[in-house]
Amino acid sequence: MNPVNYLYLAALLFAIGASGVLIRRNVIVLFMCVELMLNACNLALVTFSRMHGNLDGQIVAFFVMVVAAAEVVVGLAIIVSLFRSRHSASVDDASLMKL
Amino acid sequence: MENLIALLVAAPLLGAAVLLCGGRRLDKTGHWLGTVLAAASFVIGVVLFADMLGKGAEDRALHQHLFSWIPVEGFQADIAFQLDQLSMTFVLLITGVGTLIHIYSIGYMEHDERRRRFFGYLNLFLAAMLILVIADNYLLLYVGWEGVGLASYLLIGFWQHKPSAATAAKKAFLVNRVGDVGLSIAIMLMFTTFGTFAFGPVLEATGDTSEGKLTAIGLMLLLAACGKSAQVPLQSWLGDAMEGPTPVSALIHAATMVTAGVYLIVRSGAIFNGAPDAQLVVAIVGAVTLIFGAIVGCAKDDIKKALAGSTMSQIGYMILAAGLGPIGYAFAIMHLVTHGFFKAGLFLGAGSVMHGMNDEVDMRKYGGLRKYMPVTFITFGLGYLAIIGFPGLSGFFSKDKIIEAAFAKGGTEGWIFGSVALLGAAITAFYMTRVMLMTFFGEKRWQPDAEGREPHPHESPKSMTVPMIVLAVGSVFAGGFFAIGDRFVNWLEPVTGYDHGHSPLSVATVTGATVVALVIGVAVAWGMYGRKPVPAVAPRGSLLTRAARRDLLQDDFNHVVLVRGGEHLTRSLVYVDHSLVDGVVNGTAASVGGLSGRLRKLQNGYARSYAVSMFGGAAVVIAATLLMRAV
Amino acid sequence: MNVIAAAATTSTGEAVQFWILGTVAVIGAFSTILLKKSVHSALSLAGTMVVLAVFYLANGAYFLGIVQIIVYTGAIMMLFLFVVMLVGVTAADSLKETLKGQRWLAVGCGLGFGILLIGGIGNASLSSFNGLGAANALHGGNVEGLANLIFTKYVFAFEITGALLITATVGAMVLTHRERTERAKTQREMSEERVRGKHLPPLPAPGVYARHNAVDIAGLLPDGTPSDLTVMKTLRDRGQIRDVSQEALADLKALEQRSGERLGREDADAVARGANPASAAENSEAAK
Amino acid sequence: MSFPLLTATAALPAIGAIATAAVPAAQRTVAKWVALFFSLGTLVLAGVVFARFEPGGDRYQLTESKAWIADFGVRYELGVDGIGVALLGLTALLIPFVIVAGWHDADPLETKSSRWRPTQGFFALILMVEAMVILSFLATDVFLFYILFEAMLIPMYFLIGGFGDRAHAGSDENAAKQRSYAAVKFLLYNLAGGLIMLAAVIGLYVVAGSFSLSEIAAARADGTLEMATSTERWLFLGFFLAFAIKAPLWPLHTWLPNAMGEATAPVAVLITAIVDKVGTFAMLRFCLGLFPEASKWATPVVIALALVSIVYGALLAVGQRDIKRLIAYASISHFGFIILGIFAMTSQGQSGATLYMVNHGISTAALLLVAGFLITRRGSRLIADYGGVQKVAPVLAGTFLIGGLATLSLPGLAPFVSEFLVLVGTFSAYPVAGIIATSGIVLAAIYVLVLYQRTMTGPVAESVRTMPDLKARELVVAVPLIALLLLLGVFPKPLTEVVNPAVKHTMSDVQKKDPQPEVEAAK
Repeated sequence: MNPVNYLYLAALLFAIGASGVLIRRNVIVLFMCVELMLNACNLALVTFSRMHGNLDGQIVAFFVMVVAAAEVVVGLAIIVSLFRSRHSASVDDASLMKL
Repeated sequence: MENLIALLVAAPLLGAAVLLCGGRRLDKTGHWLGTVLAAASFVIGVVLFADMLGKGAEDRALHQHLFSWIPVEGFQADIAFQLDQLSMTFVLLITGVGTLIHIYSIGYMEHDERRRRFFGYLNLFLAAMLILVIADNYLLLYVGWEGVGLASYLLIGFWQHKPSAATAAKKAFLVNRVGDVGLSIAIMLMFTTFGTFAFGPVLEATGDTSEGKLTAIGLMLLLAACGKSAQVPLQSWLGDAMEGPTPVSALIHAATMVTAGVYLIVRSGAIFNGAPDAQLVVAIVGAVTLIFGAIVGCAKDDIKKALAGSTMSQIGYMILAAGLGPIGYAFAIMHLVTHGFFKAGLFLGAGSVMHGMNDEVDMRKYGGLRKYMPVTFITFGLGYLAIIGFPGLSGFFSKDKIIEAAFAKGGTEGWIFGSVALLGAAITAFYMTRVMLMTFFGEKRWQPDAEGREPHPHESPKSMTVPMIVLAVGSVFAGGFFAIGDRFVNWLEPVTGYDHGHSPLSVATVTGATVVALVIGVAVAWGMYGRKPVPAVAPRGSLLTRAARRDLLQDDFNHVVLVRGGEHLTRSLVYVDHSLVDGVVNGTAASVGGLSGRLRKLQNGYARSYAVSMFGGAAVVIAATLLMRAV
Repeated sequence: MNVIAAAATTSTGEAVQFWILGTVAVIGAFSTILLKKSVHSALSLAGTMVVLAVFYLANGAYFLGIVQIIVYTGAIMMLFLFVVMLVGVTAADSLKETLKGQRWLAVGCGLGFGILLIGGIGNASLSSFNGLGAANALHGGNVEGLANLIFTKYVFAFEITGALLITATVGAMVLTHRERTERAKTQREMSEERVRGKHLPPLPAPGVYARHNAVDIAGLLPDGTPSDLTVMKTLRDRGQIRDVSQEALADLKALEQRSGERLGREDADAVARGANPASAAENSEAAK
Repeated sequence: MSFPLLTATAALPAIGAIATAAVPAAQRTVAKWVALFFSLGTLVLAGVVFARFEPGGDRYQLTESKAWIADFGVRYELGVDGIGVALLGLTALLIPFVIVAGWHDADPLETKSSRWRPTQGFFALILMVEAMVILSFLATDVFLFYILFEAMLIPMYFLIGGFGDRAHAGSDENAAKQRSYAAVKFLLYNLAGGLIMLAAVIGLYVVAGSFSLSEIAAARADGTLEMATSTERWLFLGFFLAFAIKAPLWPLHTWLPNAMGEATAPVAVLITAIVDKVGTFAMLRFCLGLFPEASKWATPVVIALALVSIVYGALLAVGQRDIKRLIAYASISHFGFIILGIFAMTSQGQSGATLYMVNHGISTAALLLVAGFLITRRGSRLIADYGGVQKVAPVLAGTFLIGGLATLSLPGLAPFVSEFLVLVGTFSAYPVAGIIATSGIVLAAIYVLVLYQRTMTGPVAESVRTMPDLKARELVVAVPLIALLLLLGVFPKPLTEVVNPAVKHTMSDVQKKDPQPEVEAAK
């Protein structure tokens, strides 16, 4: 089997995650979708590193994970405080990005 | 000696400055200061005159260059004065009559709390008028020209609380401005033609240019003269100008300022000599105004307006004379001077009458005043005799000369002008007799005025009568003094030149004709106003009379055509500016605003829809890169 | 399978594994974005991640594979679940789209994007690949290799990520920390407040006068109307109160009906009127 | 490197602005005195510049030059020629009067809070404008000039929008709406012009490879710089449009009446007497200096527009009901004269235009400021609300009349000199245009005298019966201006001999000679 299939899978997952971001209103699910996209990227990176035969790809994936962790921490904190302020977890409620 | 010339102007200018800036503390003494400075200017004039007489005829002209005023490349305007015989004549007339009228005003304006300012304005006028006549170039003359206009504006509107006065003042200034346009265009023409506008160079160089140019310049100068000297078609302001205090009417609107036009034309004689057509137009304007003013004068019941009409017509004589060329110049000035005497006298007399009749101006409410104010009666009577040209008095000589000159012009126009002048003499006799009879003869017709004050006519104080007497003396003897042995002509000859033409008629014939005309005029007037009593209310009168009462409908014409038309024009322009010109601007703004308002709808604030556009953008980018790769 | 082999070639075993687990991963992804309840989404996402971890291992990234399981599936997803708990497990958000055209745009973009990516990968010439064997072997193993890189080439980036994590932690604390706006009430104050307040007696227990005694069911007042006071505040805030008063009343009514039929009509009325608060309550409600 | 006099002259008011703004909120009077002090200091420095300037010397004197944005050859280049000196003098001279006249205009009606400091802001902004205007008169680097030309708008915007005329027709909020409308219109209108100019500036750099006037002139002289005719014309239009809006030239004038009507009288003076002069000044220096051929090509159109401005502005002034709008339209007419003189391209016309800028500044200042005193007394801008003021406040009426007479350019007052020069200059090149322009004389008389008659003469209106006459502070403003008008009317030589050489240079830029008088030509 050609490991390129991993890449196809990654692309598929990424696209799914992205559409999820666009479709869902619940902030938490939104976040999950973002995580999904990140993971898709990681898969791609790992695959590439395997193809090129050096570890840098894995290093990057590693960093992605770390950053994702940080992001999730902050993001969830934001969600919590958001939920506290307005008793809802829907992004559409925060439609303040206009005059 | 030259350095004295500036002082001529400086004295009254100083007076004006002090009186106008001095404030209330000068209210007590201001009028004296003004009078003294005017007199000082007169004295200086006399000194200069004496000095001038001492010299030979040719080198009498004095010249004083003060400083360079506007130096720009070819355009060199100087503040420089030139005092030759012509200017000298005016200087004496202006300062002399001016001083007298200052004295008169002390009494006349006694009860006016703004008397100080009045004297300030009078001094300002003197200064401006002097600048006008002693300027050595047209631009400086223009300064004086507008200066007198300003002074006349201020003085006509001196009683500004009267709307009529304010309007009259404005009208005078505006009509004069129209004339000024003529003067300024004339100056520009001179500059483009001769490269200068100083009297000397311009008048010498007239030979070097085309007649067309000269005609253009001449006509423009004539326009200016018409404005200042109330000649048809710009005469309409003079009648209303009588709203001003009577001394003002006497000084500005009879003796001096209104004659500036004559001065301008005589001064520019060389130009007109080079442009016969322009000269002819001048003569025609003079002739027309002569008759026009006379007719108006016949119909007015307001004594001052009647006199104003007469002034118009007399200046018509002068302009006519000036339009005759070298034959007439000297006589134009001569009539100007004598007219200065007797018309000023007449106005002062009228003023004194009004003074006695608590400011009633309607002659139909006078009558039989000779018993009550003898001095006024006598002086006024002498003035009257002088103006109608009673043999031996000033008017007789000056007017007679003009009529002769008119005939001497030769050709058909000579005949026409001559007979017009004769006709004018007859009408003059008529309306002046009318004034005389209605005012001083017949039985008294006055009733209590609006406040029920019964007027009790009385003679005016010395300060008023003395100047009247002096002027009366002048109006009796001046003409003779000038005419005997052609003194005046010889005096002016070096400046204006003289050529006494070939009259088809003998001097005696003309004189006889004049006298006949005069007799007829007086007789008709006696028939209409002397024998039967004058009705206290004006009869309806013939069509001509009614027209004449309305200044021959000139004002109505102006009102309908210019004022109304102007109002409509401005109103429509305001609309255009607001809706059209500004409309385009605001329209642009509005359309931009609307567009952005629509675009704003895209910013619905939902994070997810932003995300969609972002994601779509990313997709597009990828597609683009792939396409690049593919190609 | 040994390191070198696993890294260098793709065995049929791996192929089989890929096709099975790949399907699982895709299903997981789909269920993540399509399930109503966020708990379910979280769980299916966790599934997908586990599958990815396996794929890492298969790709010779042992370290990452382990980290994936520990950090992601272990830590991050748990964090998600905690938050879901906080926000409300049962709060199911409807998938009905509110923004006009949003869904179709989203799907369109997703499809287009995916197709583009796949197409891109497809026509990129990636046929040749040399496995990780050499690279891993170089420092004697994947982990050592990574460590070697991290602490030499990428050391600064590594340090910075450390800083980033610290910042994130602090940030999270700051964000979630609730500032006390007023002084905490002392017990005395609370008691006084209680005495002054409307409810002198202790709050009623849930399920009083009711057929159920579940926490989320409001107790009935004597007149048969439910009182929210009987339900705990959290549930009230979440709006997770079930109201059974109406069916309870309905049952009561049916009971009377039957008893009325069994006894004589008029004394049935008497019975009904005489001793039956519930029916009285019902009448009063009818009157209302 | 000698003492940078020009920089100092421009910097002093800027420093003054900062100092004024820094004065604590409570000490309003202190702020006013600080502002006045700095403006007077600037006047002194301007006097020094005027004294140090030798009319016979090189074209640009007291030059300074520093590299600024080296990559684009933008230099901080200052230099002053005769025209610049004249306008510098005008600006430095008028600002103190503006400040004194506006002494109470920015006193807050009610103190909103302890940090509420409109007075400081007002005077600081005025000084800011002064600094920018002065620098723009001194800049010999196109880019530097452009930046100032635009930056000027910001303080002006706040002055117009923030400190409206308290004597407005109608309710407060209505007035506020009007004011912000005027301010925004002013800003956008001028900004639009500025942007077009920016394009032209960049284009110029692309073509000429430099922003420095002197370098471009030199390049043009030794023929290294060849502009294609079309390019030159486009660039000219880019510059000219901006200046024509600022000037303002018909039909781009509509922002002026709004701005001047809504702003307080001193600010209105700032607009029409000082800031707008930058536009005409720039026409003379940049349009003619940089694009002589294109200027000559555009002359007929520009002259036609100028004539329209003259007549149109005057007629609209006659039709106005609002004193300040009337003066605004009168100014439009006068700007027509200035532009006419510039594009007549005769030395009389251009000297006249330059003098006209100065004289119009002074005369309009006199008229507007006195009108402002009148308006603040009565609290209305409508002519109809007045009447017979002359009887209760003779001094006010007198000064107003003199201001008006200056506006209708009565001989003996300064504007006459310039107006006549412009007319002669135009007439000698384009007789018909000259004659049409002369009609402006009559129209000016109409609007001034009608204004005077309706407000000052006639029976005393109820509303003005108790009107006080001019106070000391107001006399301090009015009297010197009038004295100046008289002085420059009788003895304009100091100005002309500074201006003439500069005009010679411009004439040589456009390679034009004065038309010969017919007689001399014949000889």
